[in-house]
Amino acid sequence: MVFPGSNCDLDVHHAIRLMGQDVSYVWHTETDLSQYDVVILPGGFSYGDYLRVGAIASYSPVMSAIKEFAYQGGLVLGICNGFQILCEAGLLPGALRANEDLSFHCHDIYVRVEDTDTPFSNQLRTGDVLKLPIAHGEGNYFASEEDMKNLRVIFRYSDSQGNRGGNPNGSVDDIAGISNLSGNVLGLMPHPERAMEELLGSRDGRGIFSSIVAYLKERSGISV
Amino acid sequence: MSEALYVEVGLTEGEYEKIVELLGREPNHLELELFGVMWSEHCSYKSSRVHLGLFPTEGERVLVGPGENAGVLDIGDGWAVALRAESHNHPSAIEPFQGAATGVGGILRDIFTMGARPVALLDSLRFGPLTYARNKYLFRGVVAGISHYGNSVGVPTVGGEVFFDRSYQGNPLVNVMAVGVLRKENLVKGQASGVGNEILIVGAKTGRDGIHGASLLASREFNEAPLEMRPAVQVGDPFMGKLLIEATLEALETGAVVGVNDLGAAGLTSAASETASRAGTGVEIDVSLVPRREEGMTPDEVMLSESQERMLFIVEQGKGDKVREIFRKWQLDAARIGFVTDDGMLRIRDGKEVVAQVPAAALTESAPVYERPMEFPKKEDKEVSVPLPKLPDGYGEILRSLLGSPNLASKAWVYNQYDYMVRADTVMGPGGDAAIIRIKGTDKGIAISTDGNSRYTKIDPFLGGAMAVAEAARNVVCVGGRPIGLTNCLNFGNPENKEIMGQFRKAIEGMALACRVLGIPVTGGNVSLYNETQGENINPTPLVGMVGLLEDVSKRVGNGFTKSGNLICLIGENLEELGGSEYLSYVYDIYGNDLPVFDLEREKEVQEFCLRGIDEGLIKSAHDVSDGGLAIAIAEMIFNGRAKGAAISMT
Amino acid sequence: MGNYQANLKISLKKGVLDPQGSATMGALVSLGYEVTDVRVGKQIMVEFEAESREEALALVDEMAKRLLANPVIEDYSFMVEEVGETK
Amino acid sequence: MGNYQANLKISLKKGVLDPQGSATMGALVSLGYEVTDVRVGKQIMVEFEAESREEALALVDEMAKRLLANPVIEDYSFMVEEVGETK
Repeated sequence: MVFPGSNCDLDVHHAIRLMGQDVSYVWHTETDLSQYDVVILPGGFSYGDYLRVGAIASYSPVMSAIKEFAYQGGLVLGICNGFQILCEAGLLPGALRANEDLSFHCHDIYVRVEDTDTPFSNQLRTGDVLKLPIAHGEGNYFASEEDMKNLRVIFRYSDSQGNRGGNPNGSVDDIAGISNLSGNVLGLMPHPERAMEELLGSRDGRGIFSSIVAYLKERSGISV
Repeated sequence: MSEALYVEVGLTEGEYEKIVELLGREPNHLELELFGVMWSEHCSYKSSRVHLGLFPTEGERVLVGPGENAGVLDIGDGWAVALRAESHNHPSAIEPFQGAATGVGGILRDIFTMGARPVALLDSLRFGPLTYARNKYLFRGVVAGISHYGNSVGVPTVGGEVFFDRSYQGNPLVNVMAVGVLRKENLVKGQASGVGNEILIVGAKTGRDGIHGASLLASREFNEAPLEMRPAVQVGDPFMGKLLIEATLEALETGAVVGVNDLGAAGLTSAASETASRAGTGVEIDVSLVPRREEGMTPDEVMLSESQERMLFIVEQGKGDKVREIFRKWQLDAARIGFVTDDGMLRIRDGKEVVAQVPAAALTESAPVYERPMEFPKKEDKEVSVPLPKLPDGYGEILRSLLGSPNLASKAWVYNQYDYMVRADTVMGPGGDAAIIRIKGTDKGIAISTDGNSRYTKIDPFLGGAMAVAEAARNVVCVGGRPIGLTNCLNFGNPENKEIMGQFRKAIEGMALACRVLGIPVTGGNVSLYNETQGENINPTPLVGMVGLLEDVSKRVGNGFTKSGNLICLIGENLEELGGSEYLSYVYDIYGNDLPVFDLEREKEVQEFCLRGIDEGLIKSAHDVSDGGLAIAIAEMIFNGRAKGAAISMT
Repeated sequence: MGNYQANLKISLKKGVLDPQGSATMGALVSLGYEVTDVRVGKQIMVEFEAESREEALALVDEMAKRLLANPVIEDYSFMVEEVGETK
Repeated sequence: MGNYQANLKISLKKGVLDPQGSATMGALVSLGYEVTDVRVGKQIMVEFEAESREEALALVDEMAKRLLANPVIEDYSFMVEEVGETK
């Protein structure tokens, strides 16, 4: 998806090409997503993140098509700003607040894989530690008790050994990435598309994209 | 015309008389303001132009040299890079966040106005000592402003430097550099060619931001900025900046765009007059057609406004609608405000009435060129050399305190606030000797570094200028990049002061010599004068932004030790010399008198040796010995590398 | 048709940590002020047209619920006043 | 000693570009509301101690000038009320 102000659409497009899959840019006024298997909302500053991160983008014309797409079981992945938009649009519970130290964070972090029973993590093992970069100013995830019942924690911030710790923004329960209960909508703050090549410092992001490819292949029974 | 009027727009009596002579009549009030802003120091370079001619600007890679919005260099296989540096010192001293943010916005526009996709930003910052609350406020505000604009607009901030020195008290320096990449066939210049072609203003609406901002503000000393200029602070909108990049690059693909120019200092006035004079044509515009953000704006205000995120497009006759359609998709204004003429005039209408009419070249080319008096401190009056303090016996303690000093300590607190990875092309980010950006679809990498040691240029402007170029080149070489061109920001004090003009002249002579010996062309840059507060001038600070090329980016090397057991060797001698060192300044608060020995031919050999060693895979990592000297350089290689320590023999 | 001006106050719900509030409090205390609590929120002014005061109140409430406030973590309150006929 | 609560409104000065205001207005218009202007600013609640109401007013003004508002591009206004004796 490309919203006015999206920046990482280019990086996600490149990552999918690296996985040998077809991918196209979809402008935010599009209303028909039937031809796609996965819809990815990339990182960036949609609408300048004005008023609230993701708030204005969550009313883009394409959002009702994305809600329908997700309702039908299509895969929806929200990365960084994409995760913020999915929360504002109500596709995922909770909200992203300003980082606890109020400053923008751009550096590598570690996440521990908590749940591999999803289209986005089936090629990983519970307890795996992924080194992924983050680049955000509002990644401090909040969820009320009520919200906690409507989500599954997929990734948690950790140290390099996978123990609790390494939380860069004050996110509740060290949450880095969650999915809805049925697991077909995932939102996470770290950028897997920036960790696809050793040249850039890590390949750990491939675990998420290869899980998507494997899930689609197995679901449709044809070689993708 | 009463003296008050032309003095109020910053002109001298002599300059006013020259205007009357050029026009053959007295200028009306608007015409006077046009000259006032275009003949200001910031826009006309009137005190520096005669010296800038010393720079070597030729080279077989140079596609566009000084005089355009940015310089452009050929990097082979049909690819080219655009580069430019700009200073936003005065606005940042008034409002650090917006001053720095609009500096980033402006330098990016200079890049994509050439048809290049911006791929990297660097910021070179200088403040007074952090012991003063005001300097901490300025430092925090500037970093937040750069982070706010750069991150939101989606261009990675991959490097730069931060330096603290008492000479910048009350007068911070905010220099920003941007680099873009383009296919050679997409190059477009800032020229209003083709009589009858349409002139469009695109991007944000025009308001009263920064009226008399950059031009007059930057041409006055710091404490003279009258209060009423303060509310006119320019505010940047990075979201609109991002839309402007995408819309401009998409519009250029239509082939209907003949010329593009950024609206920076002096806004519409400079964009209209420069595009006309570069093409040798004239321009006629109607200010009533300019989309506005505020009511009741006068023609003067529209012509002088420095509202951000605006560009001037020159489009083939009849194809304006095609371009406007693209801008509408990106939710941006694009209004036809005039057309190209052949009479060389800048004619401004307000509806039907002609409110100003002056030869475009008079504004851009006929500003007076001053050979201001200069004074060079002779060697002997500096002979009274300061006796070097007794060297301490325990060095461990000294090394530990130096490693913690603001100038040498890690700058991670700064660059972790910048998104240096967006666009997934940053092969080497901040913290290395130079940043490296790869070009997808090729093996090429671009190495970029900014450098400038103002203590050296204070002690000896000539050698200091040469060393600024050499150090920037050395940093690029240390990652395996061959230096191919540079841009610069020349930050100096008040040009009406003989000693300052002497520093300016000598620094440029030194830089020019180093460029010739090292074979590196100057592709353009920026001059910032009047960096003076209450009679105190800053150290002469020539900031060099160097671009280097790696034909095969996989051959790059970092500046951290890679494996224990590797040999550590020093290329070049390490002599007993402390002049201008961080040690003297940090521990004793003195600069010292003499610079380290510097030999350009030797420098060239050291750089060639290093490049070949890296190319042949012999050198696994490399780091230049600069601020803090050998001990600091080795410590940094340990911190940045995987080894735990280093054994060094001093014999 | 009347021209109305709404002034909304949007603040974080009780129990939701307010990073900006605590950072601002820390700064005020370090400047020597005896401050016991600080909350930072948004205030938004909206000028809009409505048939009547009732409709205006309803419209502002709707704007707040749909866009201006995030119901998950924010509370909102507002005042509305007429600012003269639309010309 | 009295316990006071100040409510400050901080908004951009007239003429200073408000990108957040215009983006919010654009969104409201696209949602179908007839909005003619939107300004987004900050509101800050500060609880603090002061000897008297006069001193409280002076303290809040000082806090605003030194930290809470940026005098170059922002204007501020505030109300102060006593909220009971410090226990």
